[in-house]
Amino acid sequence: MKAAPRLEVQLGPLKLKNPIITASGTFGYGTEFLPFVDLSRLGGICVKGLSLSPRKGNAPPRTFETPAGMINAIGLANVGVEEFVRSKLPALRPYGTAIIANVFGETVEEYAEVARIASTGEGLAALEINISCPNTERGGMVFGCDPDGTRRVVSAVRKVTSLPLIVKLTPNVTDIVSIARVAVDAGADILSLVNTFLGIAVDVSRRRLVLANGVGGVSGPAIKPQALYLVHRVCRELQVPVIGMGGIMNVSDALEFMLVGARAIQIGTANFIDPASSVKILDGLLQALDHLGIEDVNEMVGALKTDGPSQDFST
Amino acid sequence: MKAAPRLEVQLGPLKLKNPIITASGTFGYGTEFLPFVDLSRLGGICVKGLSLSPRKGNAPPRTFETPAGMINAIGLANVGVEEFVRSKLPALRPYGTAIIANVFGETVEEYAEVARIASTGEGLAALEINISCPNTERGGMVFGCDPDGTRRVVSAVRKVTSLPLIVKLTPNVTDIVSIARVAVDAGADILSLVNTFLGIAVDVSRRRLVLANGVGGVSGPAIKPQALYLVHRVCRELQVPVIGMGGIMNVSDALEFMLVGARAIQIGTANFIDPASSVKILDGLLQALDHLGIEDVNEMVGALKTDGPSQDFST
Amino acid sequence: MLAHANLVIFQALCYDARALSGETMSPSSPPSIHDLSARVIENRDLGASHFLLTLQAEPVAAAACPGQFAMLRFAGRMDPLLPRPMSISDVLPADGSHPVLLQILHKVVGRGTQLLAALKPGERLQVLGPLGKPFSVPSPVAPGSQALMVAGGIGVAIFPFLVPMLQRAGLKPVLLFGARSSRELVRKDWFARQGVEVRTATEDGSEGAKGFVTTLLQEALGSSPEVAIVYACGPQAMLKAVGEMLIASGVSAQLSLESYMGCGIGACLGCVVKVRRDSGFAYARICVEGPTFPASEVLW
Amino acid sequence: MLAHANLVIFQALCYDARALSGETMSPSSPPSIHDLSARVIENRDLGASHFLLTLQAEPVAAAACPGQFAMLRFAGRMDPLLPRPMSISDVLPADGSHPVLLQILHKVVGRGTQLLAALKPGERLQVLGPLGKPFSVPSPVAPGSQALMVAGGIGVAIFPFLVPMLQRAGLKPVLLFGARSSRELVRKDWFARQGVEVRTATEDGSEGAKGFVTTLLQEALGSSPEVAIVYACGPQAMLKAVGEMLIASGVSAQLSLESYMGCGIGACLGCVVKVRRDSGFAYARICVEGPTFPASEVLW
Ligand SMILES: Cc1cc2nc3c(=O)[nH]c(=O)nc-3n(C[C@H](O)[C@H](O)[C@H](O)COP(=O)(O)OP(=O)(O)OC[C@H]3O[C@@H](n4cnc5c(N)ncnc54)[C@H](O)[C@@H]3O)c2cc1C
Ligand SMILES: Cc1cc2nc3c(=O)[nH]c(=O)nc-3n(C[C@H](O)[C@H](O)[C@H](O)COP(=O)(O)OP(=O)(O)OC[C@H]3O[C@@H](n4cnc5c(N)ncnc54)[C@H](O)[C@@H]3O)c2cc1C
Ligand SMILES: Cc1cc2nc3c(=O)[nH]c(=O)nc-3n(C[C@H](O)[C@H](O)[C@H](O)COP(=O)(O)O)c2cc1C
Ligand SMILES: Cc1cc2nc3c(=O)[nH]c(=O)nc-3n(C[C@H](O)[C@H](O)[C@H](O)COP(=O)(O)O)c2cc1C
Ligand code: FES
Ligand code: FES
Repeated sequence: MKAAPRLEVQLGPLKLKNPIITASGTFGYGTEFLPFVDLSRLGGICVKGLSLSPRKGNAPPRTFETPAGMINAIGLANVGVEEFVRSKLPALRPYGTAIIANVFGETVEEYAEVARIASTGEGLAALEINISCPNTERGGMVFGCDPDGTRRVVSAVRKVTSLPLIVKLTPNVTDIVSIARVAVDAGADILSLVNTFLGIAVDVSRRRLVLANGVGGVSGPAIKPQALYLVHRVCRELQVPVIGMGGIMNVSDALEFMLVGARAIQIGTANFIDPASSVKILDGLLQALDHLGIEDVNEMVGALKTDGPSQDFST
Repeated sequence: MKAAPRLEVQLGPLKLKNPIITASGTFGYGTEFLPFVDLSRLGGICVKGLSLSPRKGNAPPRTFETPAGMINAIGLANVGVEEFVRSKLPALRPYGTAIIANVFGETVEEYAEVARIASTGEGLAALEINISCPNTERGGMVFGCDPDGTRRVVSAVRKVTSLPLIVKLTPNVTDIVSIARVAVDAGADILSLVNTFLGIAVDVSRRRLVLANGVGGVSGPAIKPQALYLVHRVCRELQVPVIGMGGIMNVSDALEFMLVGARAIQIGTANFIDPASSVKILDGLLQALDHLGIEDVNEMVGALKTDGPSQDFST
Repeated sequence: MLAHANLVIFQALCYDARALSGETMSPSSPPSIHDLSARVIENRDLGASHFLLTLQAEPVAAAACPGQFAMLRFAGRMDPLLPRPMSISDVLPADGSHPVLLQILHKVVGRGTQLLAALKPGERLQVLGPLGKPFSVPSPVAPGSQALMVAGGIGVAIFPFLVPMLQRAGLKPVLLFGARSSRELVRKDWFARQGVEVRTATEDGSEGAKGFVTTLLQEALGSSPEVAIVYACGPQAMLKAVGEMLIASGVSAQLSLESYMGCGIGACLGCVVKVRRDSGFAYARICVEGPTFPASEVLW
Repeated sequence: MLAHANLVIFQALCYDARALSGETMSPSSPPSIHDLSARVIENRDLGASHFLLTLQAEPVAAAACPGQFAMLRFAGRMDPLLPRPMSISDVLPADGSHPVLLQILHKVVGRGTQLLAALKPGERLQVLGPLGKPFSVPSPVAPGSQALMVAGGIGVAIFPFLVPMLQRAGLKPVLLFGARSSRELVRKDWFARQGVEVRTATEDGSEGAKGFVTTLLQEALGSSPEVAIVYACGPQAMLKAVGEMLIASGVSAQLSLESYMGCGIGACLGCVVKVRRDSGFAYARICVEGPTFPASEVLW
C-alpha cells in the first residue's frame, strides 16, 4: 500500500500539519464549527479579528449576496483580545491545530498592544495582522494602503511579539508588491493575501445602499481571478512564504493558489456555503495528490510552468 | 395616453439620445451586431480600442470564463485608427447614434497622434481615451495607474482635439479619486469607469496560466459590486459627468449605476451573453421608468438616498 | 425584560416529543445539526407563487423543533452563492413508505426561491439544520387560555409545526393571518382542519377584515378569553407593530425575525438584530440567539 | 494555399437545399442568425457521458449548413456566464408533429455540458445560430471518389449533417472514427445506416484498429479509390497531425477548429487561430472566419 501524501508545510518559523487554514472572520472562534469539522484535522484556524476592547460591530444589514460572491461590513465585531485569551483560546487548544490570532487596531499603539496581549495566550501558533483597518489618527486612511502605514504597524507589532508574524495584505492598492516588500522589511515572517475587495450593493427599489455601513468587502468565487493574480505577483517578486486566499471553494481552487506559489491557503466564504468545506478540501487535496502520484504537497508549491507562450505581467 | 419617459442625457458637451452605450472591445465596430441590434436605437457605440498602427493582438487563448465573469487578454487587436476613419466610421454614421472612438497608445505622443487622426473622422461624437495601457517608455508602467501618467496623456490629447473627451479610468489603483481629479484638471469632459480588473486563470492539469498573455482583465457580473463602489466614490467626490460600467447585465444593474451618479452607462460583457442585451436593457429602462412613474431618466441620476444609517466610506 | 421562568423550551427531540402522549417536555442538551442531501418528495404549487416543498431529510426532521429553520442550498452552484434560510414549516410523521419528512413553505421572491420552485420530485437539495432557537411554550397554563399565532404573508410558514405543541400544552391555538389578498392566505384550510381558529385580514379586502393583521391582534387582545402567549412571524414592519402592541399589553410574546444570512450557524456575524442587554444594547445573531426573540428584547 | 476554385460553398439554406433533388447549390447571401428560446424535445443518453439533444429551434435549423455551430445558453444564469459553442450535429426534416428540429451531440466535460445533460423534455434553452463558415463541398467530382470524414472523439458531432450533402454531390462518404475506447464510438451505427463506410480506431484497442485515427487516415490516403476531400474535427493535437499529413499528400482538406469563445459572432476577438495571410500571418476568428479552415491555412 502506498503511503498517504505528506501534507506538512513550513512557512518560515511556522510549521503546519497541512496547508488548509480557515480564514479570519469566516470561522468564528472555531467552536461554532464543532458539529461539522474535526478541528484537529485542520492545518490552522485564524480566529475572528481581535481588538483591544470588545466591539459590537456595525448596524445591520451587514451582509448581502453578489454575483458568485458576497459583500460584508460586519464592522470587526469581536469579544476583544483579553476575552479571547481567557476563554476562546483555551477551548481551541486541545485540538492540536495551529491557532492564529488575527489582530487589528485603529492606531499603531493599539495594534502593538493587541498583539502583545494576544502573544501572552498560551499555545498560540502565530499572529496575523490585518492591516486593512482605517487609521483613526490620520483621517481614516487604511494602514495597509500605503507603505508608511504598513511599515509603522508591522514594526510596532514586531517589537512586542516573538511569535511567527503573518501580515495580511489588502488587495485595494495599485502596487501590492511594494506594500508586501515594506511588510517583509519591517519584520513580517509570512504574508497572507488577499483580504476583501471594496464594494457596495444598491437596492434599486429603496434607492439605498444595502449595507448599513455603505461600503463593504467582497469575497467568494467572484474575486478568485483577482486574488490569484495578486498572490502570483507577490510570490514572483518576493521570497517570503505566502498564504493565499480569495474565493477558494474546492480543491482545484486550492491547488491553483499553491501552483502560483502559496505554501498554505485559507478558506473563507466557503465555510458559509458548506460548513465542512475546510475538511472536504483537505480530503480532496489528499485524493488529488494521490491521484497525481505526488508524495509531498510541497511539490505543488510554485510548480506553475512558465516556459512556452510569454506571460507578460504588464498588461 | 402617457408620454414615454424622456431618455436624453447630457454629459458636459456630449448629448446622447439615451444613456445606453455599448462598451469598447465588446461590440466590435458595431456592424457585427446588425443582425441583433437596431443600432439607431442606442445612445452611443464605443468602438474597439484604436491604435496608430493596426495590431494583431495576443496569441490565443485570449479569453476564459471565471465565476460569474470572464477574463480576457485580447491584446488590443484592432484595425488601426486610419482604417477606422476610412471604412468603419462611415458604415456607422447612417444610424444617427453617437459614435465614440476608444483610443490608446504606448507613448504620450502616440496617444495624441491617434486622437488627432480619430478626430478627423467625420461625424464622430466623442473620444474615449483608454489610459489602462502600459507606457513602453517607462518600463511598462500603466499610464492610468499614476497621476503623472494620467496628466500627461490627457493633456496631450486635449491639445489635439475639440471633441468631447472621455477619460476611461482603470480600477486597479489605491485611490481612483485622485486619478479622476487629475484627469479632469488635465481636460477631461467626462469620466468613464471601470475598465477591467487584473486577474489570472490557472489550469491545474496543465500547470499553466490559461491565457497566453498570462494576466488578463476581469469583467462581467463578478466585478459589479467593486465597479459600483468606484463609480459611487468618483460621483461623490467630483462634479464631472460620469459614465458607469462593470457587470451590467440587466436594467436593475443599469439603474444601480445611475442611482449612485452615473449619467450614462456602458454595456460590455453582456453583449457576448446575449447580443441584443443593449436594446433589451433600453427597453427595460423605458418600462421601469414608466412603471415607477418617472418622466425623465435624469431623475434617477444620483438619486440614492443617503439619510438614515451612516454610510461610512472608510471601511 | 420578559420573565422566562414560566416558559419551557423544547430544545431537543421536538419531533419525537410530539409523538409522545405524556407531558415529558423538559429542556435538554442542544440537538445535533445535520447537513445532508435531501430528496424532493413533492413540490406543491399553492398558487400566488407559494410552494409547499416536502423533503426526505429524516435526521433534520427528527431533530427539529417548532420555530427552527434550515439552510437550503444547491450543491456545486456558485451563483446564487449563499444558502437560503427557510423555516421548518412542519415535519410529517413516518408512514409505511416514508420516514419522517420535512416541509418547507416558501414564496418566490428572487433567484433562490425561483430555483426552489423549479424543483421536481426525485431531485436533490442540500439541507443544513435544524438551526436556531425554537419557540417556547408556557407551562402550566390557565385552562382554556389561548395562544395567538400572528402571521403576515409567508410568515405563516413557521406555524404548522407549532400547532400540535400548543394543543398538547393545553392551549387553544388561534391563527391571525394577514396577507395582501385572499389568494395569499395559503394553508388556511389546513389550519382549520387541525382545529385552529383562523381569523383573516387582507389589504385589498378580498377576504376577512380589510386592513392589516394588527387590527385582528388588537381585537383579540381586547376580548376574553385570556391570551397566554402570542407568536408572530412576518415582515419587519408588522413585527415591529406587533411587538409594540404586545409590550404595551403585557402579554408575553415571541417574534420570529428574519435577516440576510451568510452562514446560519453563528460564524459570520452577518444576521444581527439590536437587542436589549443589561443597561444598553447588543447585536444578537438571529441564526443562533434567534430567530425567535421575546418581543420585549428587540430594539428596532 | 488551397485553391478554392473547385469548391462550392453552401452559404444559404443548406437545410432546404438538402430537401431538394437537383444540384442547385450556388452561393448566395449569408444566412440570417436567430436567437431563440428552444424547447427540448429529447435528450438521449448515448452512454460514456455523450448526449444527443434534440431541440425545437426551427429558424436556426432551417438556416443551418453542415459545419456551422450554435451558441447555447441558459437564460438568466450568471454562472456559468458564457454561452457554449456546439456544432449543429444534424437537422431533422419536418414531420407531421414537429417542424424542422436541431440536433446537438455533446459530451459532458464541465459545468456547461453538465447543465446540458440535465435538460429534460419540455425545458428551454437559448439558441443563437447558425454561426460560422460551413464546410464546402467540391464540385464537380470524379465518379466514385471518396470524401473522408476524420473524427476524433466528440468531434464526430459535426458530421451527421454533412453526410447527405456529400452523397448528393456524388461523393462516397467514409468515416474514420477514433476514440479512447469502443464505448465512445457514439452514433457509429447511425452512420452505417446512412450508407457511410465506417472505419474505427480505439486507443485501448477495444474496437477497430488499436491506436489513433491518423493511422486510418494514412491507410486511406495510401490506397485507391481517389480521395477528393478530407474533413476533420477533433482535439487540436489530432487536427494538427491530420493537417500535416494532408498538406504533405496534397489532398484538399477542411479542419473544424475549436477555441474558448466569448461571443460567437466576431465581436470579442477571443477565439483566434494563427493563419497564413499573404507573406505573414494573421489571427483569424474561429467563430466567423471559421470554424472550418483549409488545412493549409492554419499555422499551429
Ligand atoms: C430564519 C428565516 C426563516 C425564513 N423562512 C422562510 C420561509 O419559511 N418561507 C419563505 O418563503 N421565506 C423564508 N425566509 C425568507 C427567505 O430566506 C428569503 O425570502 C429568501 O432567502 C429569498 O431568496 P431569493 O433567492 O428568492 O431572493 P433573493 O434573490 O436573494 O432576493 C429577492 C428579494 O428578497 C429579499 N430577501 C432576500 N433574502 C432575504 C432574507 N433573508 N430576508 C428577507 N428578505 C430577503 C431581498 O430584499 C430581495 O429583494 C426566511 C428567512 C429567515 C432569515
Ligand atoms: C465551434 C465549436 C463547436 C463545438 N462543438 C461541440 C460539439 O458539437 N459537441 C461537444 O461536446 N463540444 C463541442 N465543442 C466544445 C464545447 O464547446 C466545450 O466542450 C464546452 O464549451 C465545454 O463546456 P463545459 O461548460 O462543459 O466545460 P467547462 O466547464 O468550460 O470546462 C471544462 C473543460 O472543457 C474545456 N473547454 C471548455 N471550453 C472549451 C472549448 N470551447 N473548446 C475546447 N475545450 C474547452 C476546458 O479546458 C475545461 O477543462 C465545440 C466548440 C467549438 C468552439
Ligand atoms: C463575513 C466576513 C468577515 C471577515 N472578517 C475578517 C476579519 O475579521 N479579519 C480579517 O483579516 N479578514 C476578515 N475577512 C476576510 C477573510 O478572512 C478573507 O480574507 C476574504 O473573505 C477572502 O477570502 P474568501 O473569498 O475565501 O472569503 C472576513 C470575510 C468575511 C466574508
Ligand atoms: C473582450 C473585451 C475587450 C475589451 N477591449 C477594450 C478596449 O479595447 N478598450 C477599452 O477601453 N476597454 C476594453 N474592454 C473593457 C470594457 O469596455 C469594459 O470596461 C469592461 O469589460 C467592464 O464592463 P463589463 O463588465 O460590462 O464588461 C474590453 C472588455 C472585454 C471583455
Ligand atoms: S448568518 Fe452567519 S452569524 Fe447568523
Ligand atoms: S468568440 Fe468572440 S470573436 Fe469569436
